[in-house]
Amino acid sequence: MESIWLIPLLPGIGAAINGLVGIRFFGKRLAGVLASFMMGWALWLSFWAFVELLGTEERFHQVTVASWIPPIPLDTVDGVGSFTVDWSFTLDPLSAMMALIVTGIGFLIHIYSIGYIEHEPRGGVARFFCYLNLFCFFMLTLVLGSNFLVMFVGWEGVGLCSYLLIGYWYHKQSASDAGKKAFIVNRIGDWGFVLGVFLVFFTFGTLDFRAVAEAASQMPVETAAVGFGVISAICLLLFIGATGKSAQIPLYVWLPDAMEGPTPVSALIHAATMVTAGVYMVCRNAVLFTHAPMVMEIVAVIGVLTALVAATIGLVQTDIKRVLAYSTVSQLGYMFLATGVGAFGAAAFHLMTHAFFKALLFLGSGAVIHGMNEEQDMRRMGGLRQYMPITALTMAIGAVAIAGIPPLSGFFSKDEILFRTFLHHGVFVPDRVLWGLGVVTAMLTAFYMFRLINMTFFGAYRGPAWGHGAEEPGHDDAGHGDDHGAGHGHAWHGPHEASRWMTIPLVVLAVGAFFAGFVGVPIAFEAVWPWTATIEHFLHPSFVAQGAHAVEEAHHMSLLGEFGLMGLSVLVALGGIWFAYRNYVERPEAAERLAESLAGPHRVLTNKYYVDELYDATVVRGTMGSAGGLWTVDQRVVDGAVNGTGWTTIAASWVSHILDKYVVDGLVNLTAWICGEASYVFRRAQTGLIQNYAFVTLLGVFAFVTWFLVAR
Amino acid sequence: MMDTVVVPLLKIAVLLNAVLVAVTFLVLMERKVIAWAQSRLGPMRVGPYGILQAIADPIKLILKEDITPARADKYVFTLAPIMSLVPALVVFSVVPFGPDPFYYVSDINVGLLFVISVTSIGVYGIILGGWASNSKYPLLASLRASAQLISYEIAVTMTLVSVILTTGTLSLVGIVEAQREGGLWFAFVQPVALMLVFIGGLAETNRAPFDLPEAETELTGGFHTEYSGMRFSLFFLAEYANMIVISAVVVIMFFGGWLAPFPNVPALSFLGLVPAWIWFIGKIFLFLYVFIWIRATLPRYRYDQLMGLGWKVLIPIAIGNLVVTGILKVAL
Amino acid sequence: MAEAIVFWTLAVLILGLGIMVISARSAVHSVLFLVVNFLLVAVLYVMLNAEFVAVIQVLVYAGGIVVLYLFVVMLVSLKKAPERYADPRRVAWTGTLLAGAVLLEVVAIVVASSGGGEPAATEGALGAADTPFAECGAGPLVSCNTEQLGWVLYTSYLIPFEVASMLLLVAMIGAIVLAKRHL
Amino acid sequence: MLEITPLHYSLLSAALFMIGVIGVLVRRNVIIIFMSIELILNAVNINLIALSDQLQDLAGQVFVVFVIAVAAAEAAVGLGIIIAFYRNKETVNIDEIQIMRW
Repeated sequence: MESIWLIPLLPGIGAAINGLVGIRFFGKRLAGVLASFMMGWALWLSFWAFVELLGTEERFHQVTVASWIPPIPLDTVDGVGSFTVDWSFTLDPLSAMMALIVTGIGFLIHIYSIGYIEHEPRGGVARFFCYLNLFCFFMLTLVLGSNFLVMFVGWEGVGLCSYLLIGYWYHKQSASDAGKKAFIVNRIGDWGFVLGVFLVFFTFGTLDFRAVAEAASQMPVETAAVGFGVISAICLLLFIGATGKSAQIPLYVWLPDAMEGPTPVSALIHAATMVTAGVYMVCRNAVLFTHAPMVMEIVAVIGVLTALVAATIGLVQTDIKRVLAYSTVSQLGYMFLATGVGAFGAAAFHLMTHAFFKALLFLGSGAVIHGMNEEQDMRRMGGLRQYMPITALTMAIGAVAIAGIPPLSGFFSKDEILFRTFLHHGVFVPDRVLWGLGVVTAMLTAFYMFRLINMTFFGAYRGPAWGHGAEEPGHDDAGHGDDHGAGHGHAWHGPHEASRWMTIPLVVLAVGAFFAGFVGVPIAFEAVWPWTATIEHFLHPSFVAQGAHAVEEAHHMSLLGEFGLMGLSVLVALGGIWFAYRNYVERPEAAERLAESLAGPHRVLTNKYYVDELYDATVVRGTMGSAGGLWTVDQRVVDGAVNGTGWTTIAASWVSHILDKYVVDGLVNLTAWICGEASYVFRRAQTGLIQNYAFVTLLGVFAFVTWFLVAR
Repeated sequence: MMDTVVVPLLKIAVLLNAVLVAVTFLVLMERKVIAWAQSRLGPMRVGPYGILQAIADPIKLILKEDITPARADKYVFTLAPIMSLVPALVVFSVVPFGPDPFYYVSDINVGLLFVISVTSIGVYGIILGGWASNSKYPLLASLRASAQLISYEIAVTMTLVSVILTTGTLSLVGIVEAQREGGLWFAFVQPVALMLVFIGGLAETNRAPFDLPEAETELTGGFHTEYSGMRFSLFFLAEYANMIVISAVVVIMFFGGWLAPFPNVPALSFLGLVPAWIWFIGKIFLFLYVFIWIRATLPRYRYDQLMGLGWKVLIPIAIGNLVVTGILKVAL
Repeated sequence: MAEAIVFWTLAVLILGLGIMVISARSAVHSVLFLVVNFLLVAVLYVMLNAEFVAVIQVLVYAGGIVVLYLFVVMLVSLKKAPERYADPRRVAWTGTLLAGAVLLEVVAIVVASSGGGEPAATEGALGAADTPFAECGAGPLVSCNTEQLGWVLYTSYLIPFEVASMLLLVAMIGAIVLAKRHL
Repeated sequence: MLEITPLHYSLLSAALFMIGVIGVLVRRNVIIIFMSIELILNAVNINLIALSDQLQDLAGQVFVVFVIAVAAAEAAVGLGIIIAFYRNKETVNIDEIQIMRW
């Protein structure tokens, strides 16, 4: 546990080596293996740290590596506080779990990337792995950091890395635009986060999570009766940060565009890192948020709305990765719904299971795209299960998991969220409304996921034809370095299964997606499964202040009610699956008819509720317009003033010039003229005869001596 | 009155006569020595072994006609030999012939500097004599001679300073006393200085091999070509008196003056039975013999070689010797 | 008494030789008068207990500098009379009168200043002497004046002494550069 | 008259000084002008030595030593200039050396 600071550092070292040396000197395989090795090592360390953590009673360990900011006196609400920040890292159940997810999923993605990226040029590969490692470095810093500022380092770092990775193909206009969009949108969230951090320091005089939590636990809960206090403000600001990072309304727009990056990047962003940062941050500050129930309500509402909106958009998307992207947004909405109703454990649980199946789905989609020669449109796929069986099977497992069919992982986590939402009593929102929206979203989720599976792997092949002949003569494939480049580039031999670099991670993830849910079996199954709600118990210490020995609330209703809810959600999911099967496998034309009959809503959904256009019209245009206005002001008023000054100066200088020329120069010339004329007279004294000069000297002597004589 | 005026005057009279007589015999000695060196007999007619030649020569010179060239500067022409001889004789006023005040006219505390400065005046005789003759060869010779004298004076003075550094006094008596107390002649303490002073002395007296100003073959006799009779003999006297002066200085500075050899060694104390002044005069004549010997042996330098030797060899060595002496003086 | 005789003799000779120096037609004669003048001045120095300076006067002035003058005179005055041309704007005779006037004034000042009081300032009249004469000890090795002067020269006046040596070096180089036809 | 005081030396010095000054003003031969300057320096030296003896202060003699050193330097450089000039103009008449004027 003492070496947890190494966990983020190892990928950082890998990034440094790859970035400084690798881009110039490393081969493709070496760069990938180095990066993967670093991640594997970090995973190993995380695993052992996790095991050690389980062995301790306190379930908390903090390591301070170095002092960052020496104590600076700064004003706080209590007077002068000492602003000091250490490079310290915390291992507690939440961060341990997150570290495991990041390193574990990240390690698999690294492995996968070795296969995925091998057609890039050599330096590009090293650059890619440098970014990947850097991404993990920052994410682990974010996760393990034990105060707001260290977390902020990671927070900004993942933003930077997402920009770098989304714009990895920077020669592509859309990719670089998407990178910039992600960066800028994130910046808005970061603004809120930073303000929140400022307010945290101003309020509590410290930035350490634990200290903040303890201090906050001493303060009253700001219910509606108490009013909107400082903790609520902090939480709201922090949540703005979370919406940016975790793609919630209104800042979710960058995430679908982030699909421009390479697929492993999408997987990394969506499953293991980046987007989970917001959820993690809210969970990390659970004590703060529980003291601000009104903000919790806002979080929950935003979460469920995001889930619903994203799910509806996902219904009609045809790009395989965009469907998954909206699915991610939707699932993140679930997580925020969970945090909003106080079920932080459920949120973290869903985060974990989601990491598995979303990584699986993305990597699977990457394999499909790879096999389809960079084709991303599902309408040009179909029937691929016979060409890529492993991918089809593992993706189907992922889809079942996300749809919430027991006993796969998604069922347990999502059902826990819905169950807790059902029990939740809101401040403003009527009871059950959130739950109802969640259930609807669950059905939509099942529908669009199976729409994806069906359109991709079932039905008839709709993709482009391919020649069965040999490669074109004269084409030299040796430049690719190995013989695996068949599916790529010039000669495409039709859809095919990916290489083992890619399929093995898929299988591992599929196993994970299948079984990950068993750590959080609902208490209702106590009779048949003795280890219920393990993960909630495990994580619980992270969500309460150290000093407050709050007992875990028991969230119970009658067994019948619980099972009823479960059954309802399973039924809803099955309904969605059936609907998808009916429309896209049995009768493919039915979907089109449905779209035609609901043309208006369909168009709205296809255009993503015109949100991008709305933002463009309001925010972007507004910014451009105000910039133009300011520019006009600048040009007319400021420049006018400057030019006016300039003209005034010129005019004044002209007057001055006249004065100078005729008065001053006249005086000077007059002086010179007088000197010149006078010198005609006086130069006669300069005879060139030394003795005359000596005579004058003598004259002076005479004068002095005479004066002396007379004066005495 | 007796001590301050009469006794010094008597001493001066005796000394002047002694020097002049010595010079006449020195001329005879030179002729004889060179003759023997060249396997000749030398003067043999006047007196036994030509010993009265020393009397005959002055008589001849006094009786010869004293010619003044027509366009010559008459006063200067007459003054030049006097200015040449007087400094040479004046130097003897500070030369101590023995340890007691009886043996010297005066002992001034800047004795050595006095010797050097008075010697430096002697150059006027040569330069004015050459100029006043209103003749080409004497003028050239006089310019050469004066350049030579001034140049070598630097080296000699510089060297003597290192000896002064050793003794700590400028008094000639004091220098001899220092050698007696030290028990060692400075010839052994400052051998380099001895060589420099001796070579410089040869040049300052215009003796061979540095006798360019009188080079008969080039300048038909040098700066005194136009002189004859008594005025010529004054130049002659001056030159030989200078030789005696240089010998005396070398003896005083490096060979213990009137001291017997190794005065502190008891086994040699019987040498003290010989009077001090005899030791002194004997040493002087030894060096005069060396002067003549060198003239008989060595050929003449060329003029540029002469100046090169003076400026490029002797002066650097003298400075080096001075520096080394200073360092040793401080170090020991 | 003896001092007075010597002084007056020397004074008359020095002034007379000085006049001869500036009035002699031949430059060579001027030089001759000058050197004799310097020798007499050296005797004056001896009278004033400055033996070392007297010797230096003879050695450097009479034996060195004036020889140099003699050289130059012989080198430059062979071809034509040096003082043939006189510029009409000269003020020589006025200057002579003026010099005489100044001399008279100075004499007046000096005589007037010593008229009523003691003829000689007493010891230390101009403040404490910082480099006083030491008592000369007895014995043959003592050379008071020279030793004291050397001591003062190498302690109190060390830096001026070194500067003077630099000055001489510069002058030597300058003279060589000036006199040599082609370097 | 019979007692010699520094006054007498001062008067002698002043007289010699003025002789030198007159020489500088009257003579046209540069070399003689130089010699007149040497006379002036000697006059000063006499004064210094006399006062040194009077005040029992060696500073006067030290100054004379420096004056002699400076005079030597002056003579060397000055005569060098004269030689160089004579080589070019064939004259040492100071009235013919007057190009440094307007």
